[in-house]
Formats: sequence, structure tokens, C-alpha cells
Amino acid sequence: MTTNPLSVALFAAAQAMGFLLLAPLLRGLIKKMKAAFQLRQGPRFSQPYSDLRKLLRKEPVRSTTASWVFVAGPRVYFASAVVATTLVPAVLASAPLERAGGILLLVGLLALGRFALATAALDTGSPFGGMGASREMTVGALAEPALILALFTAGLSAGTLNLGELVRRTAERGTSIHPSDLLAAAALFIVLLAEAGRVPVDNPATHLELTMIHEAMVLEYSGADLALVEWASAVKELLFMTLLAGLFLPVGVATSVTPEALAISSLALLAKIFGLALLVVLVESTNAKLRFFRVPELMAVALGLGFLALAMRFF
Amino acid sequence: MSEESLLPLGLALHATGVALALVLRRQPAACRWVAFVASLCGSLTSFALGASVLASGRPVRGVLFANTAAGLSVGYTVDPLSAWFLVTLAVLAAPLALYSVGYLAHAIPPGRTAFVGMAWNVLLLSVEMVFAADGVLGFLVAWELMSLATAALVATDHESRPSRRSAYLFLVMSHLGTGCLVAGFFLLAQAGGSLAFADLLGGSASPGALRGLVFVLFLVGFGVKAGMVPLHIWLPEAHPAAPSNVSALMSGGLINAGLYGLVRVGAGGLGRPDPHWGMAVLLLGSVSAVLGVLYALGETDLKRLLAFSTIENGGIALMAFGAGMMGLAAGHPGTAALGVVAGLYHVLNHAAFKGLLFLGAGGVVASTGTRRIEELGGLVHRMPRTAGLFLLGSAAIAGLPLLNGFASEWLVFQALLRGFFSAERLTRIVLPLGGALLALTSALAAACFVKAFALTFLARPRSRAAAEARESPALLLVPQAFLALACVGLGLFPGLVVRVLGGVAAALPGIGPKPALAGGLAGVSVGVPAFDQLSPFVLVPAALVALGLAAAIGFMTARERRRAPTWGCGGELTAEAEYTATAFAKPLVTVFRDIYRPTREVSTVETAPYFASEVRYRSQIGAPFERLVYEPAARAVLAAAGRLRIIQAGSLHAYLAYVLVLGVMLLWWLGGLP
Amino acid sequence: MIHDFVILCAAGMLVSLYLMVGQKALVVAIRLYGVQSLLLGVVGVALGLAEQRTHLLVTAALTIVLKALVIPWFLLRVIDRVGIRREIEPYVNVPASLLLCLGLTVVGYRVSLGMAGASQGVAHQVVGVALSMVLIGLFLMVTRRKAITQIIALLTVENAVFLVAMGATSGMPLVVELGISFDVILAVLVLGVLVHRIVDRFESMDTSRLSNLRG
Amino acid sequence: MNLLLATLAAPLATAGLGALPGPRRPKEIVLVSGLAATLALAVATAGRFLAGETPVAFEGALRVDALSALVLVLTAFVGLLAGLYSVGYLERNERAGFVSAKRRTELLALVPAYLAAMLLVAVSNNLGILWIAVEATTLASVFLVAFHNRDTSLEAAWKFLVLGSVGLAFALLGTVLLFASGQGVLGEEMSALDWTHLLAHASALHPFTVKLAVVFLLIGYGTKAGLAPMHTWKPDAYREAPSPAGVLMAVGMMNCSVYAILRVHLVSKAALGPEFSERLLLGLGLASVLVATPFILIQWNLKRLLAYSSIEHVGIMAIGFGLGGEAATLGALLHMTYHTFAKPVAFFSAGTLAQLHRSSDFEEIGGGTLGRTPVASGLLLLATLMVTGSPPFGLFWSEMTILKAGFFGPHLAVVAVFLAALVVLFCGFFYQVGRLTLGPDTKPADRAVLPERLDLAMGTTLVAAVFAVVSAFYLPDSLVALIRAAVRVVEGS
Repeated sequence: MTTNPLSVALFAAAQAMGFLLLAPLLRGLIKKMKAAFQLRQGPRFSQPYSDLRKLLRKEPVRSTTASWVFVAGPRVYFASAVVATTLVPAVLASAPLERAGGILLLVGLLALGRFALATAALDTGSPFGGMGASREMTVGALAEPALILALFTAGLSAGTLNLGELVRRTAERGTSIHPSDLLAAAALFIVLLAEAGRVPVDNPATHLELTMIHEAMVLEYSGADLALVEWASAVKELLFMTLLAGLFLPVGVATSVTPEALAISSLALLAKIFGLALLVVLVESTNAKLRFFRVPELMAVALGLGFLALAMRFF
Repeated sequence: MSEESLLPLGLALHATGVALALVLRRQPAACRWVAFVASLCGSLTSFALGASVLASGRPVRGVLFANTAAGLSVGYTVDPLSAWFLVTLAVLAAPLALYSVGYLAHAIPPGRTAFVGMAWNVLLLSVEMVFAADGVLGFLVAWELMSLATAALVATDHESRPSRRSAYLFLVMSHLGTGCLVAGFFLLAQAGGSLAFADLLGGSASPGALRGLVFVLFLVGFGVKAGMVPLHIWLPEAHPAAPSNVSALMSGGLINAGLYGLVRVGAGGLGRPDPHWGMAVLLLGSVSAVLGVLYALGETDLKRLLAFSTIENGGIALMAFGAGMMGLAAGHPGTAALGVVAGLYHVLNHAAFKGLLFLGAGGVVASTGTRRIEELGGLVHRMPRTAGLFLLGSAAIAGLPLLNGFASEWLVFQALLRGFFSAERLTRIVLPLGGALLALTSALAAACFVKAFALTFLARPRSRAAAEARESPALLLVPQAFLALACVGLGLFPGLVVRVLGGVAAALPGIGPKPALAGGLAGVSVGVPAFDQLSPFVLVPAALVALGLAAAIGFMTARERRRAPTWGCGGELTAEAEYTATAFAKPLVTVFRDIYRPTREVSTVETAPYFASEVRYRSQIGAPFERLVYEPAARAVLAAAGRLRIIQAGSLHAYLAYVLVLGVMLLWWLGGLP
Repeated sequence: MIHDFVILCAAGMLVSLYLMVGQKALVVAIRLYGVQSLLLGVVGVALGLAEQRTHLLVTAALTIVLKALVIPWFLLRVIDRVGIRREIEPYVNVPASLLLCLGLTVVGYRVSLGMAGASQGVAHQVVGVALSMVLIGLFLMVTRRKAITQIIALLTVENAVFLVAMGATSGMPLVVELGISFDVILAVLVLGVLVHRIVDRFESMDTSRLSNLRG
Repeated sequence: MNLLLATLAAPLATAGLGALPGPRRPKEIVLVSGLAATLALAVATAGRFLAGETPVAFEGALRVDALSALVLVLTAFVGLLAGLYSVGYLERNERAGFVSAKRRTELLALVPAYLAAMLLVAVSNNLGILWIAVEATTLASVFLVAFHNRDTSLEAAWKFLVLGSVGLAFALLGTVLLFASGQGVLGEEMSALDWTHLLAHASALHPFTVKLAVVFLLIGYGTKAGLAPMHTWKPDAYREAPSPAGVLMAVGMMNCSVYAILRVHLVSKAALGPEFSERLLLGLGLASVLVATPFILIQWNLKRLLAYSSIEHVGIMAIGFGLGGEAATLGALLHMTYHTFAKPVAFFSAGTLAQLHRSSDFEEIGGGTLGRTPVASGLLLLATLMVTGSPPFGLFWSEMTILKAGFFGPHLAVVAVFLAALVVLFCGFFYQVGRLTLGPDTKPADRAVLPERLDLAMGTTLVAAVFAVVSAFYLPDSLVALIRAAVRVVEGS
């Protein structure tokens, strides 16, 4: 695709903006659908936007114990999520900054965000922060291999680890549903649940100290700091869904920059993400949250799926 | 100044350091400066040599000394591979020398300054010689000297039992290794009769059982130094016991000696390797990596934690080499080159960030007097610069993007995956398994170093010493800053490093030119057609913009900020309530309990029924290898020796009986002869 | 016929050694040693006369004077001084010892057969006797506790060597012969001196007590 | 006067003068100057040989070829060191208030006498003379072993003498048999027992008898050399003998016994071909190395530790000769040379430690000597590096030469075991010396320690150390030439 720095920059900015603006909507959507499942009215779609606005207005209260690390944490987390969005192909069958790197770089960026936030969470000396950080890193440590294996399956079957290239090739090849793809997709989906802090791994709605992971980690944050964290998390969730959609059912992805192609692929993307959101909602409302020490088993399942996918594909 | 004279010059500088340290042993301050400035110059010289060889690609040869009586002469050859390791060593040793000047001042009793200075220079001299030796005997001399000097340095504080013990353990293990090397080299030379590496490791060894045996001997001999599980047991003991500057050198510089040897013999040195060799190295590497990081995670002693992570990183390099060897065995020089490049890159990176971390830890230990993470905390306020540098080191070693750890681990992944298309069934299972384990390793490493940094530097101090810590002096900080810079630079421009390393790999026997990876300022690209590429600095503007955005959001929206004590569920929150390192690692320790085999004991003191006034919790992580392999072996040997005592029971009659029996036996044998 | 005579004497020496093994009285042992040395001397004389070797005669005379007379006398004085007369129970009891000695004799002869081709006809039988004497003498040193007994046993070993020298060779060169004899005498003296010191120190000649240095 | 005879006469005269009663100083001066003269004469003799002539005396009964010259020089060198050290040793003892004048006379007389006997061994060209000389060394040294006149020293002396005599009896038998094997070939005059003569007629000797003779000679002289299983006297004798005598036994006597064994080996090779005696030497050598290993691991006494180390080293030499061939022989002779340079350092530093602590048992010395007697302990550590064959010191080179030759040769199994034993020995030796010198000061409270001074003994140790270190990097060309020539003698080329 294009290599002209300016257009690349614009493309990247546009995609990042897109993610930033749409991510809260996804959260709202999921909330709404969950409510619908529970035969409740539920908040408006736009509720997350209002929440963000509220948080951004509030004055951030910071612990007297905390240091600059506490402040840096959310910002690095946010930045890493935003940069990550420029590495995945969304509407177009190419990622804005795909020259920078592929699957591994993406995973690395997500790890960076986790690292930053977990470190910052330990800065206040609050036991909850520690607990959250510890648990977040535990889950992450187990989720990352699964994620990598799932992505490798896709990458190796296409013969490239570069996401843009990967989507292009799969798009050319058309969707061939190989069993290994299904397994990999399943693994990726489980990782998505973990990374997005969804039931059964975590419960974004709870504030009961002993069960929470992500929420415990950010317990000490408030105001704009908290807003950044929440926003970034939403972006991450959307990012994962886009990734899933792009890698495993590249239907209607725009391989050329023409209005109709773009229109089609945007619609297709929205549809896919809606489907995934529905899936998440289904899982969330039909499952109970797992005991924390059962989570590793779930991750092991994901890891197993990923490995199996790879083996099936290449053995 | 000609290239040939550079190595002798460097060694001579170290030797002068030894001599001057001996002369000035009565004035510690002067002694420090002289010894370590000499070592600094020596390192710079060897850096210059290495750099020029890497630039030109032409090996440099020369003779060092000859023992006329035995008719042995010791020469040296610095080919690109040696040059790479020399450069790696220098990158670490140069800042270390500076650091040592400041560090030794208040880390060791002045009476031992001269000793440390001398041993230090001997050590560097011998390691440089290990990398440069061009023949078996020179190599063995250097290898032995290296072990002895290291043991001496570990035993610097010989009054304390641990350092004595670990020095001895190190000596024993490295001697086992040396024994294997001697056997291996001479068996290898048996065919040709020449002891020159050019003949031995030129890839001319003919396949066969003997070659297999030789490789196993080398694997053990070099594996000991590389800290390869299960030969690693000395490492977590010896590295922490030594003064921190020595620990840094051992972790960042000495294990490289083992890795160097393995590359020499593995990457075509013994001819095209058997497929099993590469697989063995890969698997041993994976095991080392995972176990290393797991034990590091479970560790609450800062320096031991770093030592275990050294085992991990050695393992990662081994994985890369293993993948390379498998590629070589399968007849894919491209993959082989990729593996070697990845491994060598990681070696350099490890030298940079592990050095940085050990120096930081050294500063902490020097100013707080404790290595136990549980007794630290809150140092970010007292030692902000150290904290910042340590954080950067942690991020680098955790393999986070834009830093060097990520770049090399990225290459290791590539090596593992490239082997994929070209390999037969078994390999196709082993390689992705390796990939999964590598992913697990780096994820665990992230967890481990979140703990290492956050619980050491953040929150409230958990001990008086930590509360009264003060920032290290500039002499300690500048070297760390340099290494931090190296971490960033190596992370941002992998392409340049890879271009250099491509030359190194191409110079190896059996690999030859045409490695399947291209590198340049733009970055690295692997495989044709483009399999994957990495150019981190493309990401830099994006990252800056995003950070700016985040900062702006935070900055513009909030009018004023408020400071308040951390919420303590209504109560006053004290340092005791903080999450400890043990607690932080607990979930993962529980998840991997089958590996850790932790022993815990919980004792409750109850003042009244159901009212515990205090609860004590101890948790110990088992050391399976020591318990199951080494201790029984040692016991068996000593028991056997004890039983043999009977030979010399003091009875003259018995002694005469020996002679009689020998005589009778020999006569009987003679009578049987025709 | 002279050869038969030599072999007869040699056999006699062996017999005397067996007798030594068979009993415990120190005095008898010393006397037996004297007899043994005398037989050795006789061998020397016989061979010397038969083959007209004057220096063999000299050696023989030397042997008789020193070993049959002087050394026994010296040893007897030592045990008088020390006042110990009997060998206490040896490590191996007498019957067993005799059996083992038979075995050692077999070993000695078995080896000596290999020399059958050597220049002189008599050689290998003499050597057979001598080798068995050497082994038995050493065996005696192993099994007996008293210092004196050990010295005697050592001396019988020396006798065996001389037997070979006379029987299997036509006698060693005289200078060597003299030097060796001189050294043997010195050795005996030194041994005697040590025995004195030991007895003074330990009030006993039982060398099995000298076992404090172990490991 | 014949230079060779002078070389032998000098120490004898010194011994005679030393035996005379008289004030201390002059006798010490006589001793040292006498031994210095001996060394000078020995070197001169060797020089004569290098110049191309072969010094002889008593119509060839004494003869100096390369091997003799090498042993001669090395032994004389050790003799001088021992002489210097014994003077310092006596001074110290007087400081501590031991050692009567009588004892002093004994030492001053016996040391040179012992040396004289050893030199005679080194230059004897005649089996008979050789035997007599070896017997003489035994008689001279037995009183050195008994020097301290403790119960234990008597015990050690007794064992030393009895075992030695048995060995000598065997050696004598071997000599006689060797003579017998050449009936009608060698003739009957004195020269019949000369090496040169024997080698000349080797092919005509009766093979089986030679085999028999070689067996007895190897056992006999092996006893003096301390090859297992005849080594048992060594630890006792070394522990009891005063350090100067100890070093004479451990180096001088060992070299001479090895010399004797080599002569036998040569005859055997000439008469039977190499395999026979090489196999025996290999077996005995390996046995010695293996026997030394466990006792070094469990050792309780510093001097016994050194004894076992010397058993190990003689074993290494035997293995070297047993492996046969140019390279291995060179390695073995180098080993002898470097061992001669390294061992005195070990003995002297250990002796100093023992003397200052009035005991050589580890318990009674107590750990952490590096704090109490830094110089001696440092030298002991240095010596440990040397005798364990650590680079860059000489024994490393010789051991490598032997190992290389071994791995190139047919006896792979033997060499592998040998290598393993070397590794274990290194670890054991360092364990013992480490626990002695390093660590906190754990001296038994009730023992007083003499202060460490730079006295003559310490000076000697330092000089020896300098020699040892320098020798690793530089051997004078003449010495190298001597070694090479000796290799040619052994290899018969």
C-alpha cells in the first residue's frame, strides 16, 4: 500500500481516531444488550461517553504515597492502546503502520500497556492495587502465549506475520474455513474475554475487592487518570474484536481505496463486531465468573486450542 | 596502530592493572582508580579491535606467548564471531570499570581493594583470551584462569559462609565442565592431531559416534558456564554472593563464554550438526528459559532474582542457537543464520540490560544494606534516578517494544518460525512448542520485573534502611545511564545490528553468505517473500503523538489536582499492609506449584479463641536439582571416600599384605604367560 | 651331582623357613635363621669349589660369618635386652599359615618353570625355592606381630635373594656383593636401634600397636 | 679431580662437617655453602654433558647421560632449597624453644648425607651401585623421619624402614635376576651390571627372566617412589619428617626413584619391547592417582595432604611413561621438572603454617589462617594452584601434554579415568586448602600462634615461589635441551 509519510500519518490518525470514538460505543452496546438479555431497560448506548465526560471533568485525587510512576501509568497504557490500533487493519486491508511490525509488535505493545498499568497500580501502596496488579500479570502471563499461538496459526497459514499482508492474502484467498482457523479463533476469543476483563475471567461491573482484577488495579485512580484507563480498555476490546474479524472472516474487506469498497467494508466490519459483541454478551450472561484460580485452567484451554490449531495446520 | 597489536595491548593493559594494583595495595583509593582505569582502557582497546574486525570482516591473527619447553605456543585469532563477543564484553565491562571505582569505595573493606582490582583485571584478560584463543591449549588456559579469577572474586568476602560455599560450588561445577572440554577437544583432535581451532572447528569433523560424544562433552562443558539447566545450580549462588560489579560482569559477560563456545562448535564448527543436536539445545534452552524466569519470579532476594533471570536469558539465546542448528542440520543456512543472529543479538542485549539492572541493584544494596525486596520499597522518592534507570532496564528485559529486549526476542521468534516451513514433522511440533514457551517466558518475565521494580522502588519503604536510603553518586549513575542508552539504541535500530550480525553469521563455517534476513537503518525484514519486518523507530512518532494526546487529555481537562492518603478501607494504611513480593508472586507460584513444589508453614498465635494476635507465614521454594541430583551425588562420593579410609588404617601388616598380594598376583600372571 | 647338592641345601633353607612359620619361640626362630644362613653359605662354598670361583667363596665366608653368627648373636642380645621370648598369637594361626605357605610355594615354582630355558640347569629350581622363600618371608612379616620376627623374616627374604645370586648366577660381582652385604648389616643395625627406641617408648615390641597414623 | 666425584663429595663433606660438634652459625654457613657448591658442581656436570662429553667415574660405574644430568640438577636444586629452609627451620624452633643442639647436629648432618645418597642414585650407571645408593637414602632418611622422636614419628619411621627394606629386598632380587638373565652374555666383572652394558646386550637376555626381574624391580623401586599399593609409608613419613626433610623425600627421593624405574623400563624395553613395562607402569600409575583421590577428599592433616598429592604426581609421571611415545615421555619429564619447582613451595608454606601453629592437623591449626599468617597462607594457596595443575603454572602444561598424548593413544579408557581423577583431586585439594586458609578465624582458643616473620625459612619459600612461577613461563634453554635429550634417552631414538 501507500508509503508516502504524510498519507501514512493521516491514515494512522484517522484509524486511531476511529477506534477512540467508537470504542465507548461498543461498551455501551454490550451493556445494552446484556440488559436486554436480563429483560432490563439498561443504560443508553451513549452512557459510556457520558461517563468519560464526567470523569474528565472531575479533579483527579492522587495518593500522597504515589510518585510520577502513578501518573505515567495510565498515559502509557492509553498511548500503547492507541498506537496498537494503527497496527491492525480495520476497514482497509492494510494497517497504517504495518511497516513498523506485525503480530509480535502488536502483542508487545499490549504487554507494554499491561506492564505500565500494573507497575503504576503498585505505586500507591494500596493492597488492592497490589492484588489487582498481581492478578492482572498472572492472567496476562497465561493469556499472552495463547494469543501468540492463535495469531501464529493465522500468520503461518498465510505465510506472513505482518497483519496487513496477512489480511490481504486471506482476502485474496477468500475465506477458507479450515478447522484450525476455528480453533485459533476460539483461542483468540477466550483471550479477548481475558484481556477485556469480561466474565468469566473478570467482571467489569463488580467492585467487590476479592473478586476483581482490572478494577482492583485501577481502584486508586480517579478523574482524568481513570478516564484514560477506561477509554484505553475500551479501545483494547474493540481492537481485539477487529483483529478477530479481520483475521478469521475477512469478508468484504476493502483492498482498494474506493468509496464503495470502503462503505462495504465498514458495514461488514460493523456487522462482524456486532456479532462478536453479541457473542460476548451471550457468554457473559450465561456464565458465572470463575474463581480466580480456575482462570488459569481457562487460559490453558486457550493455549491448548492455539497449539492444537498450529499442529493441525502443519503436522 | 595496527590491528595485530590491539589484543596484546589490551591484555597488557589488564596486566598492568594487576601489577599496579599490587604495587598500590596500601592506598585503596589510588589502587581503585589505577586498576579500573587500566581495565577501562583494556576494554576500550578490545572494543576497538572487535569493531574493526566486524567492520572489515577480516580475521586478525597473532601470537601471544610460547612455552618452549612443552613446545606449545599460544596464538590468537579474532574472527567476526570472536569480535562480536569482544565487543559485547567491552560494552559491559567499560561502564562497569567506571562503576567499580565508585562502588568498591564503600562496598568492600579497603584492605581487599587491591585483591579485587587484580582479580578483576585477570578475569577480563582471561575472558578476552577465551574469545580470542585460536587453539585448544590457549583456550583452556584462558578458560581455567577465568574460572579461578571468578571464584576468587566470588570469595572476596570469604569470611561469610555463603560466598565461600558458592565460590567453591562454582569451582567444582566449572571444573566438571573443563574436564569435559579437555576430553572433547582432545578426542576431536585425535583424528587430525592438530590443536588449532582452524583445523578442529573448521567444520571438518567427520560424522559418527565419536563426533556425537564430542558434542555432548562440549554441550556439558559449555553448558555449565552458560548456566544451562540442569547445570545451572552454581549460578544463583555465585552471582549474588559476589560484589555487584562482579555480579554484573558474571551475568552479562561470563555466561557469554559458554554461549560463545556452543556457537563455535554448534554452528558448523563440527561440520553440519545432527538434527538432534539442535533439538537438544532448543529444548534445554526452553527449559532453562522457563525455569529460570519461574524461579526468578519466586525469588525475593533482588540479586538472586537477577541471577535466575540470567539463566532465563541464557536459555533464550540457547533457543535461538538451537533453532539455528536445526536449520543448519536441515540444510537451510538462511534459518541457521537467523538463529545465530537472533542469539548473538540477545547476548548483547542481555549484557546491556542485565548489567544495568545489576548496577542498579548494587546501588540499592550499597545504600540500604539489604538485598531482600521485602525490606525495600519506596526508594523512588529517595533514589529517583536509580529508579528511573532500573525501570527502563526492567522494561527492556521484559521484552517490551521500542527497547532492545523486544528486538532480539522478536528475532528469536522469527528463527523459530522460519524453521517451520522447511522442517520435517518432529521439528514442526518442537518449534511452535518453543515459540509457545518463549511467549510464556517473556510474559512471565514481564510479571517478574513488574515485581522486581515496583516492590523495590514504589509505595512506602518497608524498613528503616529503605526509608533512609540515599541516591547513588554520579560515578555509579553515569555507567547505568550509558547502559540504558545502549538498551534504547539497540532497541530502536535493530536493522543496523542485524546487518553487522549478518556478516558474523556469514563468516561461520557451514552458514556462509546469503542469510535470509536484511537489515538496515530502515529496520529488519525476514524471509523472502517478506515474512515479517520490524522497524521500531517508525513507531516513535506515533508513540509520541499518542503520549502527547494522553498527557494533553489529562492536563487540559482537570482544573486542580488533590493529594490524599491512599484509601485504607477507613483505617490508617501502613507499610505493613502493602503487597509484598511473596504475595505478588503467589498466584503464579500457585499456578505452577508442580514446578515450584513450595513448602509453606502458617503459624497462628491466638490470644483468645478465634482472635489471632499474629499470623506467621513462611514459604520456601524447593530446589529440585540440588535436592534430587547434586546433593545425593556429593554425599555418595564422600561416603565412598570415607569407606576407602580403611586402606590406610595404620596397620603395617596390612601395608605389607598389599605388597605381598601385588607380588603374588603379578607372579601368577607371569607364570601364566607362555 | 653338585647341582643336586645345591638344590638339597636350597630345599633345606625352605624347610627351615617352614619350621619358622610353624612355631612361635623367638629364640628358635633366630636359630633357624642361623641354620638357614649356614646352608646358604654351604651352597656358596659348594658352588665356589665346584666352579673354582674364589669370590664366591669369599661371599660364602662373609655370609657364614655375618648371617650365621653375627646377626643371630646381635638379635639374641636384642631380645635378651628386651626380655621378650615368645611370639604372641599371629594374625593367621599356624595350620592356616602352613597351608597358605604351600600355596605361595606353588606360585613361586609355577613362575620359576618359565626360567627352565635359562642358561644353567640348576637355575630354575633354585629360583623356585628362592621365590617361594621370598613370598613366605613376606607372608611371615604380614602375619607376625613382633618386631624381631619381622626383622628375621626380612632377613630370610634377603637370604633367598642371595640364594638366587649364588645358584642362578655365578655370583654377583664382588664389589656389589660386598656393598650389599654392608648395607644389609647397616639395615639390621638401624632396625635394631629402632626396635630399642620402640620398646623403650611403648614397653612392647608388638608392632600391631603402632597404628595411630590413619587416613 | 673428577667433576662428577666432586659433585658427590661436596655434600658428603658437608655432612661430615655437619656431624662435628660446634657452634651453630658456622655449621649453618658450612651447610648452605656446601649445598650451594653441590648445586654449582651439579650444574657444571650437566654443562659438561651438554657440551658433548659424558662425565664418567670408576670405569663407567658412574656415568652422566641426559637423564642423569636432569635428575642430578633438579635434585641438587631441591637440596639447596632444603638446606636453606632447614637453617630457617632450626632458627624458628629455637625461637619456640624446641630442638636441642644434638638434634640440630642430626639435621645438619643428615640432610646433606641424604642428598649425597640421592645424587649417587642419579649418576649411578650400575644396577648394583644404584641399589646400594637407594638403600643408603633409606638409611639416611629414616632418622629424619624419626627426628621429632614422638611416638608417631617412631611409628612412621618403623613403617618407612620396614616397607622400604622389603621394597629394597625385592629390588635386589630383581637386580640379581636381571643379572641371571644374562648368564654367559654379560660376563661377570663389575661392568656386567652397567646400563650401557645391559642395553648393548639386551637382545641376548633371557626374556622370561627379564620379565621376572622387571616385576621385582618395579615393585621394589616403586615402593621407594611411593607408587600404589606400595605408597602406604608416605603419608606417615611426610607428616612426621621435618619440612626440609619432607621436601627432600617428596621431590628429590621421588625423582631418584622415578629415575631408577626409568632405567629398568629402558632395559625392559630393549629386551622385551615396550608393552610389558609400559603396561605395568600404566597400571601402577593409575592405581596411585586413584588411591590418592579419596584420601585427599577426606584428609585431616596438611602434610599428609601433600603426601597424597605427591603420590598423585608420581602416579601421573608413571602414567606418562606408561603411555609411551615421544609426547607422553616429554610430558612426564616436564612433569618431573615442574613438580620439582612447585612442590617445595607447597611443603615450605605448609611447614611454616605447621611450625607457627605447632601442629599440622587441620583441627589444631583451625580455619582462616589467611588472617593470622597471611604470607604463608597466600603462598600455600599459590602452591595449591600449582600442584593442582592450574594454568598458567607448569604442571598444567605437563598434564595437558600427557593428556593429549593419552587421548591420541590407544588407552582412552585409562586416560578418561585419569582425567576424571584429576578433576576430583583438584576439587578435593581446593576444598581442604580452602577450609584451612579461608573463612573466619577459628583457631582453637587454647593454642598460641607464633607471629609470622620474614625469616630465612619464609625467604626460602618466597624464592622457591618465584622460581616456580617463572619456570611456568620461561625455562632456560639449557634445561629445555636437557629435557629433550632425556626424552631421546628414554625413547631410545
